[in-house]
Amino acid sequence: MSLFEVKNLRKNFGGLAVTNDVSLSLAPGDRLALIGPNGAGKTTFVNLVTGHLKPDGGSITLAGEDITGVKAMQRVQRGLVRSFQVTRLFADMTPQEHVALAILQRDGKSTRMFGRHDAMRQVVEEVGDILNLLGLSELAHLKVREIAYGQQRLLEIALAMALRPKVLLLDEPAAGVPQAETARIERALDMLPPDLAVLMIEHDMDLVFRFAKRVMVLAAGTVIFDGSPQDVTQDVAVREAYLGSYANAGSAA
Amino acid sequence: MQTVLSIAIDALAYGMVLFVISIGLSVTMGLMRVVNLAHGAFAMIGGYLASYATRDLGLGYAPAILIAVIATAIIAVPIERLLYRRIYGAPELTQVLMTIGITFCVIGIANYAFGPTLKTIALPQTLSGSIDLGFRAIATHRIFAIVCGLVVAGGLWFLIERTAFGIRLRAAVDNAPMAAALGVRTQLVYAISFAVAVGLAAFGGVVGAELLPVEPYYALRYMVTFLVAVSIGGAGSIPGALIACLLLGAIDTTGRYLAPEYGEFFFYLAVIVIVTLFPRGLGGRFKS
Amino acid sequence: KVGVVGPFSGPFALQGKNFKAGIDAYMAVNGAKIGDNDVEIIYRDVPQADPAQSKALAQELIVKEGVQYLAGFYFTPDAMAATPILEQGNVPMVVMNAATSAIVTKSPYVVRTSFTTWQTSTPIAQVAKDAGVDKVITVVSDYGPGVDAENAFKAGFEKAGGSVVEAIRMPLSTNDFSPIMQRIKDSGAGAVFAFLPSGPTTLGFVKAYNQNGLKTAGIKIFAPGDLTQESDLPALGEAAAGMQTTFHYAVSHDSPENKAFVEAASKAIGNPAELSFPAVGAYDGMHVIYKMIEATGGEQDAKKAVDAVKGLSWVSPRGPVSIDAESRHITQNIYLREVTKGPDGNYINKEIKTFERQGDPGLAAVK
Amino acid sequence: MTVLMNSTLPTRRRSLGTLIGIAVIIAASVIGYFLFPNNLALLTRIVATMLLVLSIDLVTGYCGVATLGHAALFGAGAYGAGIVSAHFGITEPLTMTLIGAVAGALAGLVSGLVILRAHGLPQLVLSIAVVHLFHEVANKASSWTGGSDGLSGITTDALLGLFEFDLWGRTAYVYGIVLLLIVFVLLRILVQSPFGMLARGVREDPVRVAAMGASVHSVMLRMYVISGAVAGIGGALNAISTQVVGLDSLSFTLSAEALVMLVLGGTGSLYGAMVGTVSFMWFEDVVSAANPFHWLTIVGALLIVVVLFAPKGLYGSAAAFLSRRRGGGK
Amino acid sequence: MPAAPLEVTKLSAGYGPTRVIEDISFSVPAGERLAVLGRNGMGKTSLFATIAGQTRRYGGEIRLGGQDIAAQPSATRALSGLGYVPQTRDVFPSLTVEENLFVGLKSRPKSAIEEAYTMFPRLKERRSNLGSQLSGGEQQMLSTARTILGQPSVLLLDEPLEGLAPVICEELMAAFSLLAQSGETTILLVEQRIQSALEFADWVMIMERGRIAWTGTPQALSADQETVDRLLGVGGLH
Ligand SMILES: Nc1ncnc2c1ncn2[C@@H]1O[C@H](COP(=O)(O)OP(=O)(O)OP(=O)(O)O)[C@@H](O)[C@H]1O
Ligand SMILES: Nc1ncnc2c1ncn2[C@@H]1O[C@H](COP(=O)(O)OP(=O)(O)OP(=O)(O)O)[C@@H](O)[C@H]1O
Ligand SMILES: [Mg+2]
Ligand SMILES: [Mg+2]
Repeated sequence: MSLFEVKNLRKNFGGLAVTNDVSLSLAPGDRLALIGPNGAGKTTFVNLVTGHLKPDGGSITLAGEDITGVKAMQRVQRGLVRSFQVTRLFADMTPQEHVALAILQRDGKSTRMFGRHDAMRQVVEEVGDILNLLGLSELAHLKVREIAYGQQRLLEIALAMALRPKVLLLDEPAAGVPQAETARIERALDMLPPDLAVLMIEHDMDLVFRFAKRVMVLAAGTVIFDGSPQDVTQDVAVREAYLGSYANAGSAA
Repeated sequence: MQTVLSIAIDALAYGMVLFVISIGLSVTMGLMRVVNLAHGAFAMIGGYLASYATRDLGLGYAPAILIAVIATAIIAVPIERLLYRRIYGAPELTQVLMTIGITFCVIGIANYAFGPTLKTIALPQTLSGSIDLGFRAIATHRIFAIVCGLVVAGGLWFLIERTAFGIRLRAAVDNAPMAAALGVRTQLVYAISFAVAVGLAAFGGVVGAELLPVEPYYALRYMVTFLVAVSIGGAGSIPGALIACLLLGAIDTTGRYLAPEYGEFFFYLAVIVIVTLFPRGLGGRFKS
Repeated sequence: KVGVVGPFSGPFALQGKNFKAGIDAYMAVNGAKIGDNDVEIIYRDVPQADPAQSKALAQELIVKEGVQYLAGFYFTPDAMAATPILEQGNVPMVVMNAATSAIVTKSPYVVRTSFTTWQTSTPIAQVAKDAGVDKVITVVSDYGPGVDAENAFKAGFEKAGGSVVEAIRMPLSTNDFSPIMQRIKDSGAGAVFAFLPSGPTTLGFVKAYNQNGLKTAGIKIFAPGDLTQESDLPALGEAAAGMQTTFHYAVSHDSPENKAFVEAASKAIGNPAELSFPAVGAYDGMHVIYKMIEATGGEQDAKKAVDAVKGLSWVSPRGPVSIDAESRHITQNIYLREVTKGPDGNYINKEIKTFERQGDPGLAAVK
Repeated sequence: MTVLMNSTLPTRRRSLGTLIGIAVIIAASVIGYFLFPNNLALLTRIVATMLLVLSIDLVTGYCGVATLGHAALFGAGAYGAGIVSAHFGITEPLTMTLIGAVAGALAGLVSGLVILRAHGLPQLVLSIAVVHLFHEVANKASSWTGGSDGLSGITTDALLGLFEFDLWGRTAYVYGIVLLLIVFVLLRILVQSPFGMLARGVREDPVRVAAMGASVHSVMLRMYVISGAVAGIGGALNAISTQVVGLDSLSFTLSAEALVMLVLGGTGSLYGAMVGTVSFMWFEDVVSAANPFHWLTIVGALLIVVVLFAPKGLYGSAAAFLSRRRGGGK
Repeated sequence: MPAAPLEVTKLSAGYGPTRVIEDISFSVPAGERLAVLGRNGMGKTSLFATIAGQTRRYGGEIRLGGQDIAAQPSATRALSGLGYVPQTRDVFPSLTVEENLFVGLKSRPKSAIEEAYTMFPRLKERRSNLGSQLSGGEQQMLSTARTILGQPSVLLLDEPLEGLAPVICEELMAAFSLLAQSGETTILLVEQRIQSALEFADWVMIMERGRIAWTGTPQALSADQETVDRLLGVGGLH
C-alpha cells in the first residue's frame, strides 16, 4: 500500500493553471526527485500538499486517511513535513533553540510552561547530534541573522529532520549551498531513516541523480515524465524543456 | 424616504470630511510604513495657521489654506530630517513612541502659543451659509469638503499608481537598500512624500475645522478616528481609504440617528466586523 | 494648608486654570493671612477624570503635605474617590466644581460652593414653558451630568405641565451632530433642551443647530450655561447669538463684588477671555475655607470647621449665596442669560431673569 | 557533547538572573518605602500599572501582537474585584485579587478571540475597538459600575485579618510588592519555558511555527489569557488600594500610556516593562508636580530623546550595550 | 555605459562589531570576468555588499573607473554605473514585475523594458504579477534582469544561477559572457557551481574567512587539486 497518495490535484491562479491534475504516490523508503522548469508549479504543489494553499480540486491521503481538508499544522503533526525554498527561520533565535523547539514540538512538550529546554538532557543531546550531523555545532549559539545563508539552508534541513516525519518534502535543499558542501547535505539525506518517504525539489542535477531512485518532471503544471533517473536523460521533451545539454553530462555521470 | 435621503447626504458629507483629514495618514502609514501618530498634530498646526491667517491677518479663505498647507509642509521638513529619518523601517512600536512624543510637544507648544480655547477659521460668505436642497438644508461648506475630497483622491491616486515617482516610492518602501542599489535616491523620495503627506494633513485640518474645531488637544482627540479610517481602508490604498471613510460615515451617521445612545457600540462593532471580514483592509496592498 | 486637586494639564487644563485664578484672586483681595495663620496652597494635577489618581493624590496631600483642607475637584468621580479618607484624615473638603448632587451625601465633611446640574437645569424648564413651548426633546451627552440634566429638566418641565416627547443621549465623542439635528426635526418637538460639557463639541453642536435649519425652523434651544461657557463664546460667536441658558454665574454679572472679582481674576488668569465659572466656584470656596480657618483658629478639626460654615451666607460675585446647613451645598440665584454682543463687541451671557435662592433639587431625587 | 557543555552555561546565568531580579525588586521597593514614606499611594499605583505593562509585554513583546486596548483587561480585573466588594460584600482582599485575576483572564480570552483575527495595523484597530466597547458597556451598566461617576463604596477587610488598609497605604504597598514578586517569578519561569520559546517563535515567523506543527492561534490565545490574569491582578490591586474604580481604568488613554511605558523600557523583557513603568510614572509625577501647566511638552521631549538615543528602550539599549561590551571583551 | 575597471584596496568591513571582510585588495580590468569562490560564510556576499555600499565599511578604497566611490551612498554608486544582484534576490514584493523592472531602468526610456523580456520570456508572461507571487526562479530572473536594464559598467552577481533550471543557467551564462565580450560590462561573479564559474571567468579569487586565500586563472586552479580541496572542500571539482 502507498504511504502517501495525491490524486488529480488542481490549482489555478487567476486563469493560470499552476497545478494541472497532478497525481503521485509515495511508499515508505521512496526517494523521489521532482524537477521542472522555473514556474512549473513545484513549490505550489508542495504548498498545496502541506496545506499552505487550498487546492481547487483533487485529494490527498496520508497513511490511509484523507487529509485534503486538514489544517497545515495538523498535517505536520501526522508526519507530513516540508522545508522552505527561501529559508524561513527565527532571525533572533539560535540554531540550538530552533532544533530544540522542533524536538519539543514533536514530543508534544512545546506548550509546557515550566522547565527549560536547555536543562532537558535528552533534548540537548539530540540537538547536539543533529547540529553535529550538519556541521552547525560551532554556530549553535549564534543568532540566525548572523550566520551565512548557506548555513541557514542546512538549518532548514536540521529542523525537518528533528520533526522525525513520515513523509518529507524538501524544496531545493541545496540552493545556495556550495557544490563542494552539498556533500554534507547528501550525508544528511543518507542518514534519514530508511522507511521515510522523501520528495525533493532540486535544480542541482548532480544531487538529483545521486539521490533519487525515481524522477518526476513537472512542466507548466503538468507531469510530463515519471520514471527512473536513467530514462529521464533520454526523454526528448524533458531535455529541451529542462535539462538542456546537461542530459549528456548527466548520463555521463 | 426624505429622512433616508438626508441621512445619506449627512453620511456622504461626514465621510468625505473624514477622508480629507485621514488620507495624509494613509500615505505615511501605508506607503512610508511609519505609524505616524503625529498626523493629528500636523493637521492641527495647519488649522492654527489658517485660523491665524484669517482672524489675525484678515486674509481670505483660499490664501489661508495655501499658507497653512505650505507652511506646515515647510515646518515638517526639518522634523523629517532630524526625527522621522531615524525611524523609517524601525519597529512600529518605536515609531509610536517617537510620534506620540512629537504630538505631546506640539500640544504643549500650541497650548502655550495659542492658549487652550477653541480657534475658528473665518469662512468666506460663499461657504458660510447653507444651501436648501428642498427637503432639507445643508451647510455649503460640506459641499466644498466633498469636492475637495474627490479632487484629493483623484490626484493622489494618480501620483502614486501612475507616476515614476510613485513607483520609486513604493519600491523604496518595500526594500530601501535594494532600491538604493538600483539608483533610487531613497532619502529624497522619502522627504518629498513626507512633505506631501503633511501638506495633506494640514489641508484636512483646515477643511475639517468646521467639524473638528481647532484646539490644543485636537492632536490626540481624533487620532483614533484617523487610525480606524486608514486601516479599515487598508493603509496606502487611496480607493480603499475613500470607501472606508464613506462606509464609516454611513455607519456613524445612521447609528447616531437611529440609536444615538448606542452610537459607540454600533460604530466599533461595525469596525470589528469589517476588519475581520477584510483583515488587510478594504483596499490593502499585498504585503509578503 | 490647603491642598487643591484639579485638572491643571490635559484637555481640561483651562478649568484648572480657572480654579487657580479664583483662588489667587481671593487671596489677592483678602491676603494670605488669617489671624496669625498663613494660608498655603498646594496644587495637584489630575488631567482627566481618574478617581484612583485623585485619591492617591488626596492621600499624599494629607499624609505627606499635611494639608488641613482639601479643595478643588472638577470631576465628580475624583471628588467621590477622595470622600472616604476625609474622616480618617480629619479633613474637610470644599468642592469647587464637581456637579453631581450625590457627592455631599458621601461624607459629612463635604461642602460645595459650585452648583449642581440639577440646580442649573431645573429653572430652564420653567423658562421653556413660559416661552410657550409644551413639547420638548432633550439631547444630552451620555454621562453622569448629562443624565442628571435630562432628569432635572424632565422633572421640572413636566411639573410645569409640558411634556418631553423624546430623550436622546449621545456619546461624549460625538462630533458630527447633523443626524441628531435630523432626529430633533423629526421628533416634532417645539424646542430642544441640550446639555453638553463645555469644550470643542459645543461649537459643532451649535453650528449644526444653525446649519441644519433648526434655527430658521423656529425650534428654540434651551440649555444650562455649560453650553455657552464664556471661554467658548469667542469661538461660538454669532452662531450662539440669542441662545438662552440658565446658570449660577455669568462673568458679565453686574455687581460691585463681581467687578472686583473679575478684575482680580483676570489679572490672575492672564487672558480675560479664558475666565469662566470654575473661577467663581474656587473664589467662594476659598471664602468658605477662610471662614473655617477663622472658626478653628488653624487647629485641624474637620467637624468644627464644617459646622462653622453651615448656614453661612454672604454676597458672592455671583450674587447672594448661603451654605445650606443640612445638605452643605450652596444655595444661590440661578440666572437666565442670553448670548448678546457686549459693549466692547465681544459676545457675553447677558442676564435677563433671576430665579432667587435656588437649592439643589437633585438631592431629593437621589434620596 | 560540546553543545551540552556550553549550553548549560546560559542556563545557570539565566536562573541567576531571576534571583538578581528578585533582589533588585525587593531592594528598590524597600528604598522606595523609606525614601517616600508618605507617597506610598503613588508607589502602589506604580506597582499596579507595572502589572498592566508586564501583561502587555507578554502579548506584545513575546508574541508580537500590537495592542492599544489592554486596559480592557486591567479594568475588567478592577471592576471584577470592585463589584464583588461593593455589591456582594466579598471584602476579603485575597479573594478579591483572585476574582480580579479571573475577570482579567476572561476579558483576555474575549478580546484575544477578537484581536487575533487580524495582524499589524488592523489588529491595532481591533484592540482599540475592543477597549472602547468595554468602556461603553461599563458606562451603560451604571447600576453595577457607577458609570462615569465611578464605582465607589468598595470596602476591604484587613489583609489576612491582620493588616488594615490604612490611610498611609502601607499595607496596600507591601501587598502590591508581594503580588509583583510572585507574578515576576512565575513570568520568568513562563518566558524561559518551552512555551515561552514557542511564543518568541510565533513573533518571529508564524508560518514557520505552523510548519513545525504548532498552532499559532492557540499559543497566542493562551498568552492572552495569561496576560489577562496578570493585568486583572493589577486592576484588583488598584481597586483594593484606592477603593474606587473609574471608567478611566477601561480607557484607550490608559492602554496607550501603558504601551508607551512598555516601549520606553524596552519590549520583550520583563525588566524592560518594569523599568519603563517606573521611569515614566516617576518622571510624570515629578514633572507634573513641578510644572503642571507644561509637563506634557517635557514628557514628549523625553520620549523623542529616548527613541533617538536608546531606540531599544531604556533597559533594552542598556542590555544591548553591556552585551556588546562583553562581546568586544571576548 | 562602456565597461569600467574596478580596483579595491585594503577594504575591510563588517556588521557592528564583527569584521567579516579583512583588508582585501584586488582589481579587475575593464570588460574582464572575475569569479569569486569560497565556502559558506567566507564573506563573498559581504564583499559584494560592501562594494555596493550596503554594509558598514571600516576602511579601504573602492575605485570605479578610476574614481573613489567608497564614501558615496549606495544610490550614487548605482547611478555612476555599479550594478548589484544580491544573493537574496530582493524583488520588491508589492510591485508588479513590470514595475520592478521599471525601477531598474534608472533614467532609460520605458520601452527598454522589452530587453528584459527578450532575455527572460517567462517574465513577460508574468509581467503583471506581484513580485511576491513569483516562483523562486522567476524572482531570480527578475532580480538579474532588473539590474542589467540599468546598463551597469561593473556588474556584481551573487549566485545568479541559484534555483534556476539547467537550460536557463546555460542561456544565462551565455548572456553574461556576451555582455562582457561586447565590452559593456566588467563582471564579478559569486557562484557555487564551480565548473560553470571556471568556464565563465578570466580570473578566479578564493575567499577564506574574509580574506583572499588564492588568486589565479581558472586553468591554474583546475590544475591545483590540493588548493581546491583545501579551500573549496573535497570533491569541489569532478
Ligand atoms: N499567489 C500567486 N498568484 C499568482 N500566481 C502565482 C502565485 N504564486 C505562484 N504563482 C505562479 O505560479 C507559477 C508556479 O510557481 P511555483 O513557485 O510553484 O514554481 P516552481 O516550480 O517552484 O518554480 P521554481 O523552480 O522557480 O521555484 C509561477 O509562474 C508563479 O508566477
Ligand atoms: N547581518 C549580519 N550580521 C552579522 N554577521 C553576519 C551578517 N551577515 C553575514 N554575517 C557573517 O559574515 C560572514 C560572511 O557571510 P557571507 O554571507 O558574506 O558569506 P558568504 O560567503 O556569502 O556565504 P554563502 O556562500 O553562504 O553566501 C558569515 O560568517 C556570517 O556569519
Ligand atoms: Mg519553487
Ligand atoms: Mg553569500
